[in-house]
Amino acid sequence: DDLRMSWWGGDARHVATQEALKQCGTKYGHTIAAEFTGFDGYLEKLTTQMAGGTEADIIQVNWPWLPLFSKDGTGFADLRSLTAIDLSQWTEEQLTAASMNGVLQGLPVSTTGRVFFFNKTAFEKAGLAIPTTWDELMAAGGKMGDGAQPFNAVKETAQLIITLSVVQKTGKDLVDPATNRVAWTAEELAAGFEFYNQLVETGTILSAKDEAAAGGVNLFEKPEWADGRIAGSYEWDSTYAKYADPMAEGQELVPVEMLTFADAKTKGVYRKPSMVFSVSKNSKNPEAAAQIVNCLLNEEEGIAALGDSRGLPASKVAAEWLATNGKVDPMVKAANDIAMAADGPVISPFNEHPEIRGLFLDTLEEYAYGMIDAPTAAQVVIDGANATLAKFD
Amino acid sequence: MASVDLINLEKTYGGGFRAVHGINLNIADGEFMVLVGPSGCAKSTTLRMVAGLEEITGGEVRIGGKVVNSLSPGERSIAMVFQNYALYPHMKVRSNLAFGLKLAGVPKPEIRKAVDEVAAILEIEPLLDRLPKQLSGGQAQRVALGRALIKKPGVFLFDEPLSNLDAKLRASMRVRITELHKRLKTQGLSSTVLYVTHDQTEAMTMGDRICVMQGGHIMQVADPKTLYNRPANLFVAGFIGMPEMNLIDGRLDGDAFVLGDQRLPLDLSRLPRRPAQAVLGVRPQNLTPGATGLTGTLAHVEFMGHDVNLHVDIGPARMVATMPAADFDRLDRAGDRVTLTPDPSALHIFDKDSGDNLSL
Amino acid sequence: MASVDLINLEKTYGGGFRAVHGINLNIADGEFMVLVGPSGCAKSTTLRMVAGLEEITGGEVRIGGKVVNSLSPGERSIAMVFQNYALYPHMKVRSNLAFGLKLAGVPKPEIRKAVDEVAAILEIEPLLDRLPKQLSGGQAQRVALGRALIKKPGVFLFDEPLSNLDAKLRASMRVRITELHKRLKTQGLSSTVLYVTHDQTEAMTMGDRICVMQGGHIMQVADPKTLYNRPANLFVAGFIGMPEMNLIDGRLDGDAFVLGDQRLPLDLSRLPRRPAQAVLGVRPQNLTPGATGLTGTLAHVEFMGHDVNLHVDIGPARMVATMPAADFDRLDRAGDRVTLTPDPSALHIFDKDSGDNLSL
Amino acid sequence: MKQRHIGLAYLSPYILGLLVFTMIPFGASLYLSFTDYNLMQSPNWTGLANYWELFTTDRTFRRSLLVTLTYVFLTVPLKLAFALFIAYILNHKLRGINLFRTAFYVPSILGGSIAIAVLWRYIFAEQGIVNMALLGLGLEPVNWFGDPTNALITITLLRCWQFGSAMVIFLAALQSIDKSLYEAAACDGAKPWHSFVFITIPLITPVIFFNLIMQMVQGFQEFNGPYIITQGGPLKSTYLLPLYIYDEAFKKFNMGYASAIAWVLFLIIMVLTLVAFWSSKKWVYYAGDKR
Amino acid sequence: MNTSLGNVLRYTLLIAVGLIMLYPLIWLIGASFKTNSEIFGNASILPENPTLDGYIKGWETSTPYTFGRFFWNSFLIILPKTIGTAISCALVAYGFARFDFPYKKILFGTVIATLLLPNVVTRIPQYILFRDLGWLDTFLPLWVPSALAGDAFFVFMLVQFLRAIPRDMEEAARVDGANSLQTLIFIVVPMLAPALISVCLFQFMWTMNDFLGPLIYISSVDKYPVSLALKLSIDTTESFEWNRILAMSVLTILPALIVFFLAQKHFIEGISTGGVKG
Ligand SMILES: Nc1ncnc2c1ncn2[C@@H]1O[C@H](COP(=O)(O)OP(=O)(O)OP(=O)(O)O)[C@@H](O)[C@H]1O
Ligand SMILES: Nc1ncnc2c1ncn2[C@@H]1O[C@H](COP(=O)(O)OP(=O)(O)OP(=O)(O)O)[C@@H](O)[C@H]1O
Ligand SMILES: [Mg+2]
Ligand SMILES: [Mg+2]
Repeated sequence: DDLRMSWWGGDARHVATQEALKQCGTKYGHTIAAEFTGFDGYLEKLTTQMAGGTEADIIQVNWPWLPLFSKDGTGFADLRSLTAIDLSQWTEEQLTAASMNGVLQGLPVSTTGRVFFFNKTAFEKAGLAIPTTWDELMAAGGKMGDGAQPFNAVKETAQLIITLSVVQKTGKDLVDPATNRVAWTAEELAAGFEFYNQLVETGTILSAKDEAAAGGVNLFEKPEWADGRIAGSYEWDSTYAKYADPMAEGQELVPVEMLTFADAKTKGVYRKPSMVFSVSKNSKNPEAAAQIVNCLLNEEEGIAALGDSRGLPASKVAAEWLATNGKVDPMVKAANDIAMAADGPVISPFNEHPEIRGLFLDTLEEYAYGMIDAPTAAQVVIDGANATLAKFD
Repeated sequence: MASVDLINLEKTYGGGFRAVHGINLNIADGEFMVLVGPSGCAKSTTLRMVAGLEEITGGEVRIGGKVVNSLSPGERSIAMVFQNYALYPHMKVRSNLAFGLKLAGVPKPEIRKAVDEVAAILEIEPLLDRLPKQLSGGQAQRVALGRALIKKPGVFLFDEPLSNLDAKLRASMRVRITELHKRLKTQGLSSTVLYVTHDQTEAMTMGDRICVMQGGHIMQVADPKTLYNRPANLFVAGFIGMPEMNLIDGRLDGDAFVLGDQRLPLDLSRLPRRPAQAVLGVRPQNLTPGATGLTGTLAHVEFMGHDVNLHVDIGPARMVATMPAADFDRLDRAGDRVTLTPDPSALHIFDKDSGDNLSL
Repeated sequence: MASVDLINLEKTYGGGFRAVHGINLNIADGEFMVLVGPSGCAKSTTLRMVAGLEEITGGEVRIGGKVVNSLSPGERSIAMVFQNYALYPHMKVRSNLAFGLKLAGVPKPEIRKAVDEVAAILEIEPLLDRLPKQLSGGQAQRVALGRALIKKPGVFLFDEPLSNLDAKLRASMRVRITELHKRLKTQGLSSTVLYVTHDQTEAMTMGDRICVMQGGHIMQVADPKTLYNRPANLFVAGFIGMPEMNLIDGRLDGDAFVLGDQRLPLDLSRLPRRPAQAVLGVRPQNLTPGATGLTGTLAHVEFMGHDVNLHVDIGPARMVATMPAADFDRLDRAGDRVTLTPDPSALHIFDKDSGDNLSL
Repeated sequence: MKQRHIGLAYLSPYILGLLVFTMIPFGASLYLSFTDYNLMQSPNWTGLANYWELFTTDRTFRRSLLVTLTYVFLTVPLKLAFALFIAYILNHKLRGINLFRTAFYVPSILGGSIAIAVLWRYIFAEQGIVNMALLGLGLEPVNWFGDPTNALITITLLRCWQFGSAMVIFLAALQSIDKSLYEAAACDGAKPWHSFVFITIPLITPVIFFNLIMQMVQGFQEFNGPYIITQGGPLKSTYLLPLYIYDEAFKKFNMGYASAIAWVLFLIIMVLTLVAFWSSKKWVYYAGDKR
Repeated sequence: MNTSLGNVLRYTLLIAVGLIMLYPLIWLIGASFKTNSEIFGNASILPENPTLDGYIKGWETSTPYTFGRFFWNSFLIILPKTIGTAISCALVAYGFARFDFPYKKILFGTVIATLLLPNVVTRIPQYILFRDLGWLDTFLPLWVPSALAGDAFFVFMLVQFLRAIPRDMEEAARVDGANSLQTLIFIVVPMLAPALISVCLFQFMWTMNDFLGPLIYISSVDKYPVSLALKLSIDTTESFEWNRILAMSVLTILPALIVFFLAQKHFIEGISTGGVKG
């Protein structure tokens, strides 16, 4: 074996990727050792390997991990210096999102965005139309019958709902790229927290405490989701199948346009590369690795074999090939279209920096449990996020 | 009143093994009864049924005339001294003594008084603050005794309480226990004792009466002297006496006992019947070297201090004769021919088949 | 040649405790030497130094004339029988016997032969395929003996090999071991024995010579008869003999021993000196009821079968007299006044301070 | 004497392992606790800075330490009591006891398997078994996972439920108690619970002590329970120190800081272990000790 | 005596508690025969439409290897690890329990101390150590430390056991001419056998369940042990097949369960020789 590639995933992705590696390997005369596991523990393994300088040549990296591994753009090989890759298949926005300190550290494999899924059947049963604005959604709160909620917002989802509301009202992402500091004022963020509270109080979503009572069950594992007693959520476009599959016979899940406020400045879509392929800076043969990456993402052998096992491809040629060859689930496509079409500010990877994300979630939890009020919560998040951002100056 | 009566007492263990075969035994109030017998003869089983530690599967146990079959040990007015003493290893001697009273809710000052009293009787005052492992065997034994005494029970049950002690200590504890029993009796405290041992010296020296058991049956109940001088059967004869009674297989021919080619003339007129196979019984102390009697080869001489034991091989049988060392000075005569003359008044004839002593 | 010589042998334990105080002892080739003494007197320590199981901290051990201080146990040509037998619990009897030979690399057929031989001698052939836990005490004892025998060692070391057996078995094993020792000797096999016990009956019956120890010192080394009849000091006198020798504190006044208000006239002419405080020693067997002597209250009578033991309180002292049961028929005379007449030829006078027997 | 070296020779595998596999990582982690190591760049010596921050400004550490201590002091006695109780019952001769022993060991075999997370949800969820039972008794249902004070209890109960190894050790100890002591107690008039309190418990104190130490050590290093059941929440009420160390090390890449926390935890366990050893002289009864 | 009433009470309690103990296993087994949508849809133990799908597909896996391969890998780790642990811990415990030597107390102190440090923070230095030894992607890091008596728990446990075994047999063996190693092999080990069985069993179960070790040190899929293979397809960000994972969980638990049942007698006796005396 002269090259190694590591990734995480489920069965379908494992099978597809091994096949793609075989195809691309044959094409370029390389053998590529596959190292793959489930998601659990992948970060630890990668971290350990990175610390020991033994990471694989080609690495599937979660987008939010980029600032961890490559604070100043030196964690991985600079992909712009590798000639085998056809960078023209990505937009400059996509490449920027995958760069650290201006150095391209990974190739976006797919672009994903959060969209609204609603259980059409449940709304029909309640005699309500599928909401298109926040007000309509809140109006449905308490009207779904037998204690059902029209919507779900737990943990990250709740945080992203708050983010969405602030973005829609301010038109700004959390982080101002110019100053590398939080772009929102405390009042703006506090309004976001209060909006979340409003959702709870209108019976649109369950309170954090009631959610936790179930024991941190994933939404798609909940019987209430399966039978329509939770009638909607705000999820990644690519996960449509995960949420649609467990639904009971006769229930229909549909992706829906972004909900907005009347005074929204933007739809505020939260769109980002879902994951990137990086090349190790310790690779003995980075050019060969680049060939393989390019093959996987931009050449027919790779594209055909990988299919949509990593979501809808970000590479233009791949997206087109899949579309023309009908390899895409129409519902996923519909969801993806919504995410792609909507407008919004560029999302900084710092949104998902573990320290900032952790702080945001912890503070939200305290707020949700009534330990602190919205202005305090907002101030805590902003101060904490700025402190973390300062480390990157 | 704390007589103990065993009435058709039976014990069948879970596996179906019948350990005690319906025995009957009456122990009078204040009597010191020794249960003796070889290992496995169900002495402990019997005792434990009296104590209430073992379920009774047939018959009755009465204590003071009252059937106690269904009472728990704590309710039977008994106290037990175990072979290994079973002192609570984590409690000081004082607490060991006090435990029963404490459970019974006796007030502290009274417990204190009782402990001091018992400690005085047994001379263990200096030991009260030690742990059991800091006691010597004899001391532990006395504490175990104290634990039984303090309850002032109607019946004392002992299960081989001396068998873990060395010979010297055993001898002195033997005396101590018998004296204690007498003292309690004179003080008017009911103190019936049921004492299990497999050591016949203990049985002989301690018991008012002795009950010899074998295989779950009672072989003989009698006072020590009767047991020693008039053993009812082969088993008792062989079991009681030290060194063991010589029991020699042979047959009766005319008025003589025949062993191989040797004849020992006997007075057989007392015998109620003549057994087909006879066993001659004679204690080592009743054999003296002499001119007539049974002749054999001296195999071995044991010097016992005051006495010597002569081990003599007569044909296939080995006989032991005990005599004062003064009478048999030389110890190195192994290989010599010796003739042993039995005391005619101390001879027993047993029926080999039934085991009965015919000469009683 | 497997004589054993202990020369100024010392043992100081890690903690600084001096267990053996420079003892000297010569054991001739083929001799049966018994080490006897109360618990804790360092018998085992001494034996284990001979075996090589305990470091020697001073002096020498010689076996067959050769200093063995620095040899490992396996190299000393010794075999040892442990108190609890220490049979290898996971090996069959056969393997237990064969283990030493196997380690020594003896070829299989030879081992087999040796095992069969030893098994025959000890009559344990039927047990060869059992595990130790399937053996009775006496059987286990014989296997342990076999394990020692099979090595044909120069020296046998025994550490209280019989103390875990019951009285009857102990008696018969005693005879068996002494006979075996004699047999080996007649077969010309060197078989020096060093035998540790705290049971004086064993010491008396088994040893060619007995070494009495106390507190890490040797008190007397002599053959059994001498030890019994002429104990060198109070300790030996009290230790040897059953029942124990009566040792009564008093003083010498003119030609009499005075105890309280009683005088016992004695022939004191032999005494080399007159001690300030004297102790009178007389064995229970040498006391008979009579008209003159020491008078006291009969506290207790022990019926021993052939004999009875009279326990008599004379002033503060208790004396025991042993006599044939025939001579003392009634057992229930506790409380009576009794006069005990000692045999004048069997009296000992000890100096209370030094403990020496002055009447030797 | 020669024996000295023989002893060390038998230890040689351990000493080799200690020098190669234990000392180096131990030393390295101690060193790192004085640095700002972030895994991706080489560490810089920062002296006591990590420790200073830990004790002065780190609120999470303080809260987490408090939670950890609560957890340990809650779980260890409960688990020991439960394990002892079951062992006591399993110590009787009953038909099929082998099956029961195996059954009771099953939770420990399952370790951190997903089945356990699922089970715990069924039991403690809003409409779980426990709440049904409470309703049945006419009591208010409890929010187990959602209420900060209750969440820790569910973790505690999980660990008590996995009592297998402690039980096995207790069982062994119980089997070795001399039965005649119980009989003596019965003759002294003791009821079964008297025997249990006055005989059983004191006699197995060495094993209680052993289990205590082992459970304490395990308690302080508890990770899986909260990880699979509550992920540290709600409101960090189950955020045990090992979780915090893990997050700092592998989520936030503050390896230097994580090492410092770990070493503080190490010292805490060490001190408690020493205290336990010291106190054991007062309450542990060792049968095997010399007089 | 009211033993029968006591027994009824005991059985009732045992069965009640036993069910709580067994519930997850029963659920696991039941769910492994369910279809995916049924697993979380209802709480019943019995599957409505039982299917072997989980087992069949799970056994095939998404790799070029079947689950059998992963069992074999686990075996390749467990075998040397267990044997090595038993041998090395026996040697070391023998050294601690039967000999005096300088620094014994300190050395024993290190045994306890290694139990106390959370291993999260030693993971990276250890990884770098094994990298420098060239042992990455081999089974060596997974068993060599254990084979050098690295598992303090076992050393501690065996020392406790040995202290409770009288030395007489060992002395008898020395008189029989055995040196200390022969004594260990022929006498101590057989007597320690029950304890050693317990050690092997614990090690077996813990190794079988260990996930993080293999995850970090093994990168080639063909070397994955079952613990790792079990989580191979769990990607919480995507959908995945629950029943396969549950089915394979059942298979993974089975060996430990069988081994425990068969060995539990020795296991318990084993500890009781040492458990009593501290
Ligand atoms: N729990 C039991 N189950 C089955 N059989 C038993 C039980 N306890 C004792 N026995 C058997 O009952 C018989 C009598 O036993 P017991 O203990 O009463 O004898 P013993 O006379 O006290 O013997 P020892 O002198 O050895 O103590 C023996 O054969 C023994 O094997
Ligand atoms: N390892 C040791 N360390 C310190 N002192 C010891 C040790 N072994 C024995 N002793 C002490 O040395 C003395 C002699 O002990 P030893 O075992 O030789 O006595 P013994 O005569 O064999 O007694 P017993 O008849 O009880 O076996 C005792 O006081 C004992 O406490
Ligand atoms: Mg008995
Ligand atoms: Mg000794």
